[in-house]
Amino acid sequence: MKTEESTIDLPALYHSMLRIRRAEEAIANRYHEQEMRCPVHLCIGEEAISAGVCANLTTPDVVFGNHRSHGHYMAKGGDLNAMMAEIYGKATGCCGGRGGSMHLIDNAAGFSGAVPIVGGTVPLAVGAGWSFKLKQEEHVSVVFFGDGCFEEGVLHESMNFAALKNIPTIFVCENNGMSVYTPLAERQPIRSISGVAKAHGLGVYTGDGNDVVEVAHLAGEAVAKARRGEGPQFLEFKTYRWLGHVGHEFDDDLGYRPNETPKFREDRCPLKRAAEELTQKFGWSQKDFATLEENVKAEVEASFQFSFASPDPKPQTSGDFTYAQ
Amino acid sequence: MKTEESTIDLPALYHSMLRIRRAEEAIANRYHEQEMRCPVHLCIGEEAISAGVCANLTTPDVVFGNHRSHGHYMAKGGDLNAMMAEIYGKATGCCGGRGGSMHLIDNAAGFSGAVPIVGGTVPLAVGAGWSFKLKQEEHVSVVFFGDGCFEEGVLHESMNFAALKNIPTIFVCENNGMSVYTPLAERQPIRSISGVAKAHGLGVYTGDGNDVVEVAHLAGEAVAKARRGEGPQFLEFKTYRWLGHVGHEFDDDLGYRPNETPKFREDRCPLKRAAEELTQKFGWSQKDFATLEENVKAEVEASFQFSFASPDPKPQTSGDFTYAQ
Amino acid sequence: MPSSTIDNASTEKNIREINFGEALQEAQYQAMESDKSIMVIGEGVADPKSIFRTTEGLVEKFGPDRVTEMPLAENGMTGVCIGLATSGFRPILVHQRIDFALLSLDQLINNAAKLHYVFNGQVTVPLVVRMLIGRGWGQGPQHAQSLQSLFAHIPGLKVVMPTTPYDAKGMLLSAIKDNNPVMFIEHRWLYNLKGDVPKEQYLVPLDKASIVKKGSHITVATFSHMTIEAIAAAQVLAEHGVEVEIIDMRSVRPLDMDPVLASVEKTGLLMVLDTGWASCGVSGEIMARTVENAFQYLKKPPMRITLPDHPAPTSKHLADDYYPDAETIVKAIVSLVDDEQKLPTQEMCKRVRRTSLRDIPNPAYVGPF
Amino acid sequence: MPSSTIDNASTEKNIREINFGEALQEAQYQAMESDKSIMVIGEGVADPKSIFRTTEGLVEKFGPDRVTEMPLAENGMTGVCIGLATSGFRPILVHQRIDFALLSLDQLINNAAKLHYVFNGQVTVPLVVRMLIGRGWGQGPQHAQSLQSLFAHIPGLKVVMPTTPYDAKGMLLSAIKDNNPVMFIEHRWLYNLKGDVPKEQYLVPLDKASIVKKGSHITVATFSHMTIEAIAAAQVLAEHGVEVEIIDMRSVRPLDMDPVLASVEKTGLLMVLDTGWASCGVSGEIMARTVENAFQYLKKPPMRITLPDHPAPTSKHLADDYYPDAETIVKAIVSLVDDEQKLPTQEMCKRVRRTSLRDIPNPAYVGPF
Ligand SMILES: Cc1ncc(C[n+]2csc(CCOP(=O)(O)OP(=O)(O)O)c2C)c(N)n1
Ligand SMILES: Cc1ncc(C[n+]2csc(CCOP(=O)(O)OP(=O)(O)O)c2C)c(N)n1
Ligand SMILES: [Mg+2]
Ligand SMILES: [Mg+2]
Repeated sequence: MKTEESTIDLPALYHSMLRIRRAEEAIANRYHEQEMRCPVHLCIGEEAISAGVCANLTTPDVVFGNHRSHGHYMAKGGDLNAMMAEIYGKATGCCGGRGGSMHLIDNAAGFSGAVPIVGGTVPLAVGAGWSFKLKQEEHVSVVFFGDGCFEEGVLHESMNFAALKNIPTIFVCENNGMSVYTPLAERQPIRSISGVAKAHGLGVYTGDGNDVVEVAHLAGEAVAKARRGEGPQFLEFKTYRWLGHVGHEFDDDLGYRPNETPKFREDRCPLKRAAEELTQKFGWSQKDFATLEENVKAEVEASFQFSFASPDPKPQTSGDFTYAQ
Repeated sequence: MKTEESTIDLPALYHSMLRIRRAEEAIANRYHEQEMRCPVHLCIGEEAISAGVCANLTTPDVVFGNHRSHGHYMAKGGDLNAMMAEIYGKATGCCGGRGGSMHLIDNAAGFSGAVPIVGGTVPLAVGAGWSFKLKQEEHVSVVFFGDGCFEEGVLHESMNFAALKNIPTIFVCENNGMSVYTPLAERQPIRSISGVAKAHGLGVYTGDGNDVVEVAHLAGEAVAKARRGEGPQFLEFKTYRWLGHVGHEFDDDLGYRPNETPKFREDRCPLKRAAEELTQKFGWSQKDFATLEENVKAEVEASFQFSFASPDPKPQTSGDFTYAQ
Repeated sequence: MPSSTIDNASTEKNIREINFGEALQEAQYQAMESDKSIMVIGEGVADPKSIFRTTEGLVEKFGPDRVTEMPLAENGMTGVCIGLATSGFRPILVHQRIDFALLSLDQLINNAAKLHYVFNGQVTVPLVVRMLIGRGWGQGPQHAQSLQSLFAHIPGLKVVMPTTPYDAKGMLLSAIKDNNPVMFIEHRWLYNLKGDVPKEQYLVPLDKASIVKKGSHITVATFSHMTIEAIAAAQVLAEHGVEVEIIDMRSVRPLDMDPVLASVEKTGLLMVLDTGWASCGVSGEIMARTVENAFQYLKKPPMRITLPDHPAPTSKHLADDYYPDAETIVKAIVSLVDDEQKLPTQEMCKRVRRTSLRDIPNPAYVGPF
Repeated sequence: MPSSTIDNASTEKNIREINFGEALQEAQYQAMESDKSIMVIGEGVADPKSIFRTTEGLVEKFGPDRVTEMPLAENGMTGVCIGLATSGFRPILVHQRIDFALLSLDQLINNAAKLHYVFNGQVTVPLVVRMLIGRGWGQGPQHAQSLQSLFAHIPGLKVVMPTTPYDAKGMLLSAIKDNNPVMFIEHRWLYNLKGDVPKEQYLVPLDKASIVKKGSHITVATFSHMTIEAIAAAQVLAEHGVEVEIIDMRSVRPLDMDPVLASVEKTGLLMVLDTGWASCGVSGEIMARTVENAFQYLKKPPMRITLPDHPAPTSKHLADDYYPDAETIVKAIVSLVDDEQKLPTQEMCKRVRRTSLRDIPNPAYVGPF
């Protein structure tokens, strides 16, 4: 994570993406064991957006997520053990088991929360951003959401208010062209999403969400602008969801994305692209990759072991925290 | 009301505006009697928009209003007696007294309803417009709303859907720069309202809402486009509300619109402007105006007499129509 | 897990066993065949999963104009459906979780519930809103609410919660025919429940409770999935001589109190089971109406079994006690009927106790939802 | 119109009579002086009418950053306030009518009520939502709803309805201090009610009912404006020897049942008065909890007085019978306590009958609202 306008640190970005990829692959691999008893919405294929945006944030900047937030949480520095334990419903989970995969939080890391009602966190991020402005702190708030979320009225209400008050909120639209199994064309007219945001008065950036360098670069500009007091910024990144909407499996068999073969996915793999650049421009060797893989694998595996070793929350604490003191 | 692309009929437009003006003035004059026991939001000063838009509609086209809908109702051909009786809470009112000034309807005239929740009728109009498209009828639906309504998420949801399905709905934004006593600048960033509508994929027209000829002309184009299957259109008209937000009085004393003197109003009076043109281009004499005034006055006065002579609804019918058969 | 079949068998020939979800699909399919004004609108109604297969085949048969995917815009699309409904169509709007409908309460409560009234009967709003109650497999606090009581507070709305496949089909057909906005609430755990359902169309009224089991010792008024739990509890209680009268309320608004009052007159004891929270909910409403109208017959204070007064936790460990079930009901009924403490409570509880994990509807279930 | 003053007089020196609206204004003013994190946000909070003067002077004193007009965007702005609340601020969001809050139930129910819970106590949502109940002068079906019971169904929310100026100030100060989302519901007809209010800050708890009048013959549990009507009814009944115990519930969630149960133990008779609808409402909830906990003391079935089960009509002629008042209460109490039919019901009713029109709070009132 960096403070100033970004000079891209590709190795760090790759590491960030790889952690997300391997963690989610491990979740997918173990999901069939029926021990992670909550819906999981995996972001495999979309890691560049989380990694590229969060690379421009400092710890006090806050990030809000949605139903598909493993990547957002991890890229912002959220505690992996606590996330994995949360998915396993353990007392050591980041919500003590109350939330599961769809509700993640790590206040220490500045990951201020994910909830699964689409659009639910968008105005919260604006409120948090406004708080920075009112306190005259130079932090930004960031909210990640999908192309489907762009249809919710609350997003437009939030953009209007953020623009009105010149609030340092970064709206990040992860446009994977899908809401569950419904393609964009059945939900929105042919016009640009970021065009609407621009008309609302936001600064706007669009880019290839599978290119982590591009994401990091555009996000760096947007974050710097917001920090300088130039108001809310909107980033739209085109990307592609590899797996089914929810769960651990590919769903090519459903036939709703007929063109999208394994090759289609591979061509768009943000890790593959970054790895090529690391090889070519940074001279990474096979061994460099292997070492990183080892480290990441160990970290991920440790998070599972942490979860398995963690205590279950007690049923009799189930009603705790209904009200604050 | 006309069927095809409009050749402006200024005498008819003037008549339409004058009816609204005189009816509302009469309401304002009698309001102090405390017999119209419901809030009234008068549109004095804004008549050109109702008159100009509705001049382009046929009876089967449907219009939806809001809290400030006397003008919309009258311009669409709503029964004046039934409106006045409604404001007086009489059994002969257009809602049998259930609605008052803020809930008006005249199905026979194609005025499909006004309700006071801001934004409440906007998606209804889209639904009605969609019904025309599904039934392959060449009618349009129209919804009138204010600049304040533009802030409600439901409006954006409605525009998105109307654009997606190419629905023949005309969105008419009566931009009087005020929501109650709060000016636009405290509610929306500096950017164009119609620019946002355009970005949503709607056809867009902006004009001077105090110039009935301009309104009629632009609305004529928009309605024709929608009828031809070119999808939803958005009309933004700048205008000015003469009286307080609610009630029968000027409220210059409140000081929230410091520049706005009686002269300011008169300069923007849509009737004055139309009258000048009638005199100059149509050769109307004092006597022509006087005759029209007489007719309108008689019609308005008759609506009061109708109301006074009408029976009160019975309290024991108060629960009727909670459910349909 | 209690028995997954309720017998509503009529004697007609063309009856066969299908499940609750299939019954819903069939109702919509047949209604749409008979009436061109019916439309189905929702997120996922035309996608490959077709709302857990309840809208399967509709778009293929009736085309995308009548079976329409919608943007994520619950309030706006509810308003659009109201506009369709006042313009001669009969839309069925579907929400995969009732929690999402919270975004649309403005249109439902301010408009759908009131337009017929305020416009003096000059418009009608024949709208059905299908809403699913999620449960288990870590649905968590925003995807497992059971919000029927919110809707049932509002005059102008009708609110129903069928339990059996027979009622699912018959009540959905009635809801579609009804000229009022009907909130049609489906508990996800009923979807695999099988039962006898006639092939042709038939109507089950939207304002009548159904006596599922006759009994003389205690009256149980129950809703939706809790009826299944009640039946399981009643079976084991019956083996020990306790005859429970089970009344599946079916409708939350209006409440059909007559069979409850008649039953309480006989049994003197009332227990209400609801899938939702207690506070300002329909369980208290039934108790209140019972004391208003049958006070003199009550031998003991009525009881209710509802969710505990907190949000649904996600972890299966925390959620394990969240949902009352047949065992809870057995214990509660024993506490009312067994003054002499002669019943083998432990044994009965054991008989109805789930063996599989409690966060899935049945042992065959494989996540995710 | 019943008496417009309730005596909550304490003996302290710096007490003077102000009205309900002024008490609200004073609470916000003083709280904002003591705590910089408090903000007031709403449509009209900084305009010349300042929410019927309840936010008067705030923007001049505390500036537009802390007293902020907002766009018409109820759901979004509720979310923004939640975001502020989880970031160290204590926002007070104001809706001129509770009906508008229906647009924001998603944020209130899905987020405000649940974030503290689901995030395991790691965030708090110290948010106050002030919402006004409209009544009379043709407010009509979308501007006169009394929706407290919807909110009170939801664990995680607190819901209060103060009646007196003293409680208005003390409970608003408590609500602001509270670390939970508090729905603060104000009946518009209370705004001109006068009462003794200390000048300095003080707290009235958010979970305690208040015994407004002691009595031994019947227990009346009541909310908000209905308390005023109950007091008027009780006065005339007292003159004929019927001593009504009036309990102003003050809080809808949590419900403080202890004084009700203690009173019913004494009187054996319960009547519940609510400003809203009956079905799945707080009136039934109080009845249910009373039978659950004090069944043996009840001599007769409890009664409730609520709005009729339909939307509010606009015309004063139709609305004339819509709102129950002191006369309704007198008649209902007589029906419970006067078994021997000795009370001069007609005469008592006449004494409490409004002489002015029923669609205005008092004869001095001049429309519009
Ligand atoms: C208000 C609301 N409506 C519907 C849903 C069901 N739902 C969950 S995720 C999702 C798709 C959202 O699409 P998008 O915003 O593009 O995010 P993606 O899943 O593509 O990342 C839907 C419809 C929900 N959770 N909340
Ligand atoms: C959802 C909702 N929020 C707030 C209000 C209160 N209200 C009534 S009219 C109005 C102003 C609306 O402004 P605008 O849309 O510009 O219409 P105008 O009154 O200027 O014609 C407001 C805030 C309401 N009726 N509905
Ligand atoms: Mg998407
Ligand atoms: Mg305006």
